[in-house]
Amino acid sequence: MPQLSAEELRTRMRRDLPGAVLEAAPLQIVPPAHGSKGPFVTPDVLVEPTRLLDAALYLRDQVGYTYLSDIAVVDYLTDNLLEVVYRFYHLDGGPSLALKVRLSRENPELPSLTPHWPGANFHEREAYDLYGVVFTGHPFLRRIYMWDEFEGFPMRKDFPKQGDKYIGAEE
Amino acid sequence: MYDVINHLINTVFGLGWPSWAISLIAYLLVATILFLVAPFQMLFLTYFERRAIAQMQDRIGPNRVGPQGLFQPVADGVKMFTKEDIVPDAADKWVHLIGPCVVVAPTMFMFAVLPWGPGMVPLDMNIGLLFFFAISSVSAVGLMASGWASNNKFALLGAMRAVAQMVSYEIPAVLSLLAIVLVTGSLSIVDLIHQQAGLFISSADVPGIPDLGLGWFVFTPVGFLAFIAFFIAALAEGERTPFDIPEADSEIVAGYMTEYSGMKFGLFYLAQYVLNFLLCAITAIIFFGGWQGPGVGWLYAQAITPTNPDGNGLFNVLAGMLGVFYFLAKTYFFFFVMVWVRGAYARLRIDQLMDFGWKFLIPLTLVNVISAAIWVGLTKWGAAEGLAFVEGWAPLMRWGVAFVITLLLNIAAYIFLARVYSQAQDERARLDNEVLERLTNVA
Amino acid sequence: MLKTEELQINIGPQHPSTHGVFRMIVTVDGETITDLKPVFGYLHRNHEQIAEVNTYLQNMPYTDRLDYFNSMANNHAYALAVEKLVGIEVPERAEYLRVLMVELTRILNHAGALGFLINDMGAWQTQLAFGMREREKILDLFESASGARLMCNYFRFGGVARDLPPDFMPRLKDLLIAMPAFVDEMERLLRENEILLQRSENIGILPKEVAISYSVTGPMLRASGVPYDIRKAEPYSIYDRFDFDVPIGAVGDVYDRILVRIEEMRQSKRIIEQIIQQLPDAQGGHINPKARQNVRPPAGDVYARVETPKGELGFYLVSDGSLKPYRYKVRAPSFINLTPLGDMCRGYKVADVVVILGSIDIVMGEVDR
Amino acid sequence: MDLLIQIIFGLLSALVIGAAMMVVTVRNVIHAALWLIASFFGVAALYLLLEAEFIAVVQVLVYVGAISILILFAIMLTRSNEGDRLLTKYWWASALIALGLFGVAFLPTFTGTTWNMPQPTGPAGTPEVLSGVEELGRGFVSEFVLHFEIAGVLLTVALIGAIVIAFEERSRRRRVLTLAEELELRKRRQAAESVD
Amino acid sequence: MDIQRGNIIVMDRRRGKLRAGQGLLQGLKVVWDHWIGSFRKNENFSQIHGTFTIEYPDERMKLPQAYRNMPVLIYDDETGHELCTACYQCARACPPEVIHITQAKDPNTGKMVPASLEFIIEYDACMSCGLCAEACPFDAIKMDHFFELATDDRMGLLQRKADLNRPISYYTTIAPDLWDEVKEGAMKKLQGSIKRRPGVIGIAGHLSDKIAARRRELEAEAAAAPPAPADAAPAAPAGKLSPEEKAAKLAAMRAAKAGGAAPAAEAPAPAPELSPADAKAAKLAAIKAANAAKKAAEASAAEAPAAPVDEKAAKLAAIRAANAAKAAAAEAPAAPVDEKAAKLAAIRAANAAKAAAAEAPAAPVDEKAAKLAAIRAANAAKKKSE
Repeated sequence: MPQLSAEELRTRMRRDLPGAVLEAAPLQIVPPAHGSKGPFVTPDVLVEPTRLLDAALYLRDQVGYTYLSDIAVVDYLTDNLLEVVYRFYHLDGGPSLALKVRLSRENPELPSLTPHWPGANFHEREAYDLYGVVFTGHPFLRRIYMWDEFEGFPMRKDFPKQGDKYIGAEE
Repeated sequence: MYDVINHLINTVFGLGWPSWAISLIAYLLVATILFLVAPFQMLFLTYFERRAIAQMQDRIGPNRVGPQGLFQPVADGVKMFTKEDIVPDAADKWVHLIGPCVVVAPTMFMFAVLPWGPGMVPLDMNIGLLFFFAISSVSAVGLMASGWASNNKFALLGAMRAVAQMVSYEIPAVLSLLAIVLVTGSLSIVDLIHQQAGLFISSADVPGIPDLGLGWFVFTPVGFLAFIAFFIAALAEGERTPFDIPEADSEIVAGYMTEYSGMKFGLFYLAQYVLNFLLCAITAIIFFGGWQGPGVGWLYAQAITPTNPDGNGLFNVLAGMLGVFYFLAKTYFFFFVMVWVRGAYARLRIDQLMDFGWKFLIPLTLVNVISAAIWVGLTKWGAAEGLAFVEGWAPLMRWGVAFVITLLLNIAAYIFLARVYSQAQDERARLDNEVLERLTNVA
Repeated sequence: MLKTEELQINIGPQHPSTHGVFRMIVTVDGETITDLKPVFGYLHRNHEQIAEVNTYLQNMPYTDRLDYFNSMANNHAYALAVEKLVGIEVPERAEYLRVLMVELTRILNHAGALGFLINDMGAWQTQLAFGMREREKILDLFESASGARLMCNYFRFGGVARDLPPDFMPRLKDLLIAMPAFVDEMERLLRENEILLQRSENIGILPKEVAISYSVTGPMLRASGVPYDIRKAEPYSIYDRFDFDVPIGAVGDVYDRILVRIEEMRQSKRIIEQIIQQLPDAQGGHINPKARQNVRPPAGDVYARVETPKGELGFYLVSDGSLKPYRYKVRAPSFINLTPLGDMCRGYKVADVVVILGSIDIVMGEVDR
Repeated sequence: MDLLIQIIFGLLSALVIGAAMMVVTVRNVIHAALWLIASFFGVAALYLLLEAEFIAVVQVLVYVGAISILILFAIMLTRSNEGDRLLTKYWWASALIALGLFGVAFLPTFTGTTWNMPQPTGPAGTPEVLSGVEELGRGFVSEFVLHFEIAGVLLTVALIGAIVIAFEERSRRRRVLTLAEELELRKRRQAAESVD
Repeated sequence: MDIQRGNIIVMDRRRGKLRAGQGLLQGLKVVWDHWIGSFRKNENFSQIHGTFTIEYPDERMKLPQAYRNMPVLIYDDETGHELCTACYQCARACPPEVIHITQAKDPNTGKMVPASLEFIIEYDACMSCGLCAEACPFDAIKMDHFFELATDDRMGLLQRKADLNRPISYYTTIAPDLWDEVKEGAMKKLQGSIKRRPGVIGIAGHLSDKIAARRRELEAEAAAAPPAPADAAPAAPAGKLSPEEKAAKLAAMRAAKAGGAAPAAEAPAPAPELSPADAKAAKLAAIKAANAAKKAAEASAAEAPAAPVDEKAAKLAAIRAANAAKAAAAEAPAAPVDEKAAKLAAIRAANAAKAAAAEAPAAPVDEKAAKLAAIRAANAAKKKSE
């Protein structure tokens, strides 16, 4: 059962993929006005968005974490960025390794993993549908849950929770 | 029937009507009775099927309307009648209407040659069996018409499938009957039943054996294989599981019935269940002796006394009742088997269905026809047909040799075909080597 | 030569065998499928955003509604995630109760899934009725323990909602007497049946490498020949205490998926038997008395996953230190297992689509979320 | 009895002729085929009226059960432009020609037949012989063996011809590969390349 | 990968070499066994044969004690006091937020009292998760076993306190063990909150005998102790009356007056007698009353979580109006114009009664009365028109 910690991965990737790993800045999840609960530092490896594909393939081919389990997007509104979390597993078992990518909320764009992991297909479409992250190189990047004409990205924190053009503005 | 009515009108009432009027009345009366019997059969069969299949699934089934839910089909029928009759706008109105009628009518015709009991046959045709199957093939026209007229992809697809299936499975059905016809040398259904009197093997021709009415064809190797093949073909003709592909709800919603509602839909159901009843009945008649059974012949023998050569009334009636009982019991047993099969199996795919019919069932029945020829040759023919060597054998010996030969031949054919067929299924399966080789070489 | 045209047909959204509101745009060449695109979202209710406005405990009943066949397993995954985030200890007895419930869930799910699969092949509900019968027994047990049959809402942070009622164990033991008979019977109905073999053998093959690259999970992955079971690969709860085997398939077709599911029911029964043996010695009550239900976890993120009957169910939680999760992401097994549907169906007949879809065993509540 | 048969005969003839008229006049091809089936049925009923049961049943079995289905299948599988006006401007000319030809063909029959045929007084078993299956079978393999064989060969040839026309080599017929086959193909191609 | 405590088993796809129908026969055998077995009932969980069906309306499954369907409020049988103290814990725990509580106030001091004035649960949106019952520190909210809630009236699923109240004796019939576990603590806490409840606040509203008893008790206390506390508190907790409700009451009173009867506020109304001379006035009053009643009923259903007593008043007014109209119609030998007016009034009264019956989820008795009134009014109108 391989036990590779995020720290070890970071050092290995620094060695093998120079320039791909970024230093993770602490995140301020809620605005300080609401009573800050302290900054949040991620232990996972933060990757330069343009080098994501290299990092993922490195993880798959060099480290052996072949199984892409999950892609999650988190909207950090106060830090004005979107974080995409890629979670990989080794088929011999053991805990996961995560790659994180931070994007600007205005123009989130990432290389798609679908050509290499077809299983990323629906994950990426979901991320596009709900958060508006554009995956370049995705074969069929269309909305997956919402209808095609839907405007806006409903899971973003600044999406109006109440009242829109479908329900009506009063509520 | 003619005699009874003639007696009633001309003797009792003394009206002196001409004979054609009387026969017209007789025919109309019989026809009316049959037309009434058919829907009642259908009603009972639906109830029977629902109850039986529910019990196979550890349920109870309909038990609310009437005693034990007996009137459930009546309630369903009332519902059918009162439902709105919807004709799609794009449908061909007239053909849409004619379709179900053409499907139902042949099933009613088929009752004409069905013997219910000893002497109780509406029309004893000397080609009754052929008539039965000729008429049954007519309903394919109705299916086609209704599928086409509905103007719906699913309906047309379902109709095409239904017709293809019916036409394909008519061949094994008729071929398996052909074996029996070879043995009996007659196409008359009544004659067929009479030949199944006696004990165990009718053609054994062993003197001194009492008439137990058990000379059913199913007890011969030829008859058994024919029975298996025929029953499978009957399942396909009656669109029963595992061959209910024309109405496969998981693929093509309801097949040719998709665009029908109300009583037209009910007519399809009527036709289907009546056809199932008839198929079960014909199975019982051809392979299981129809109304033949222990006691019927004996009762008849009791009826005939020196003073009364035509037979005693009471014993005649008793024999008739016993015969009808045997017939219906056998028929319902086969319907139960149909339900049983429905309870146990999944459905085949359409190409697998065709494969099975053409590649397994038809060769099997062809072999069976050869077996039947051997059987007839050994047990019936003699020097006149070029089989002089059997002349010297005792009847029992001839019968025994025929039994063994046909049995071995049929078993060998069955195992051989089963192996070939399952190998073909396996080969076709995972990787298509031919295609792969071609494509590899192309590259 | 005979030529056929390519034709596009819609299967669904309202169709008897799409397991809910699900649409497949199928391109066929004659009867052979050249392309299939799944379309869904008809049941989308933005579950993840609902979760963001609820407190952590309030989300527990909502996880029931993801995969309504296996609410216990969903609860387990969510409880594990929150406990990991907050750092709550779970007493031993509670762990046993949890595993017991989840393994019962696995049996009931597979019983139902096999029944529905055979139904899609056109059987008239007999297998389904048998499966449902066993399922109802297990649901009776769930009802007596948790109060509800489907939406159990039984797990709490640090344990389970209440201890087993006194009549639970005798009934469970009765059930374990019936279970082998039921599984054997199911196998007799399914395993040698020629019709079923024709319909399932070599249909919808998903080769091993493809299965991995498609991130397929659960029985589907194992049927493709990958012995990856989270209970073994990354043992959570107390799964490292039980002996059980991991069944894998040789080919990866529908038939293998059936066989793997049948065998998993047997293995689950083995685990339950071990639980019954070990339960009386287990320490602690049904819940950690120190655990607060109205949790306020520290800022951070966590990913916890369990092996539900359908595959890997993961919860990715981000906390901002308040009472409500900042981000709540569900990694739903049905959703991801649907990804290879189009590729799996290519080259097969239209009638096979239904069977392949049935063999994936999806629940639309989880797919659409 | 005779009167009844006369009436039935009249009705049936009307049905046959009327249906046949509808076949050639109706616009929709499917409707025409259905009318044709009705006409076949009428003919079968006429046979039945003549107490030729076997022929009647065979008429139903072959024409109604098989040939008409064949026609319907053929129509549905070949989408033609339905509903075109089929009558030309000079339909009366073609009608005249057809009538003339029919007359020429019919004339010898008309003149050569004695219409006042006496009632058949032969042995009562005659129709039995005609429709008895056993006799029919014996006839096929003894007296009419040549006809029977020729018809059989002809049909077999037609069957083989149909298969030849419709046959396509299996490896060419399959255009869509399954996932497993694609994978296998990729492997084989790679193997072939590495050999080269 | 290597696996601890267990093996990897490759599923055996091997089957009989020859496929010749053995599997099919096996399947038939299984089904046959079930068919044979189905002639007896299945008794317990260890059997897989036998009929399992429970013929529902005739026989019912025994529900386990822990079964939870919809939340209900429980009250003490002896004193009639509700256990609920309006602490809002359940409302906070409720995931779909369907619990709405108004806390009672002491009418004299205006202070909050540990009792609920109104308690509403929207059954139509409730998801039966049972978190409210778990959250309740006073064991006042419990999960009911009654599950036949199907209705075509969705608004009827908005359950008020009067609909939610169940006695403890009822709860002990469905879940005796669960109650035994919490009984002591719950009763102790109840005694504590009873002490802080003035007057009849906190007693379940429909228990008029308990209220009366409590009131007598209080009167006795008041008689014993000179400074009388809030014994004059009305039976209904004093909510603020909306103008419509006031109008309804007024109209009802007017109608009653026109009828020449002076019914007591709480007692069931005696049949109003009407002299022909007063017919017109009665009609007018009836119309007005009907209108007002209608409005009041609408208002109460739509906006305010009104006290049940006010609804009753509205209904009462409607009934009275209907009676008046009937009387007028029956006795006044009036001109056609009057007839029309009478009919109109009758119809309106009927409508109002209907509206009241339909929109206000009321105790069955009240509904019946309203319906009766409506029917009577309709009959009267019919007679008149004939």
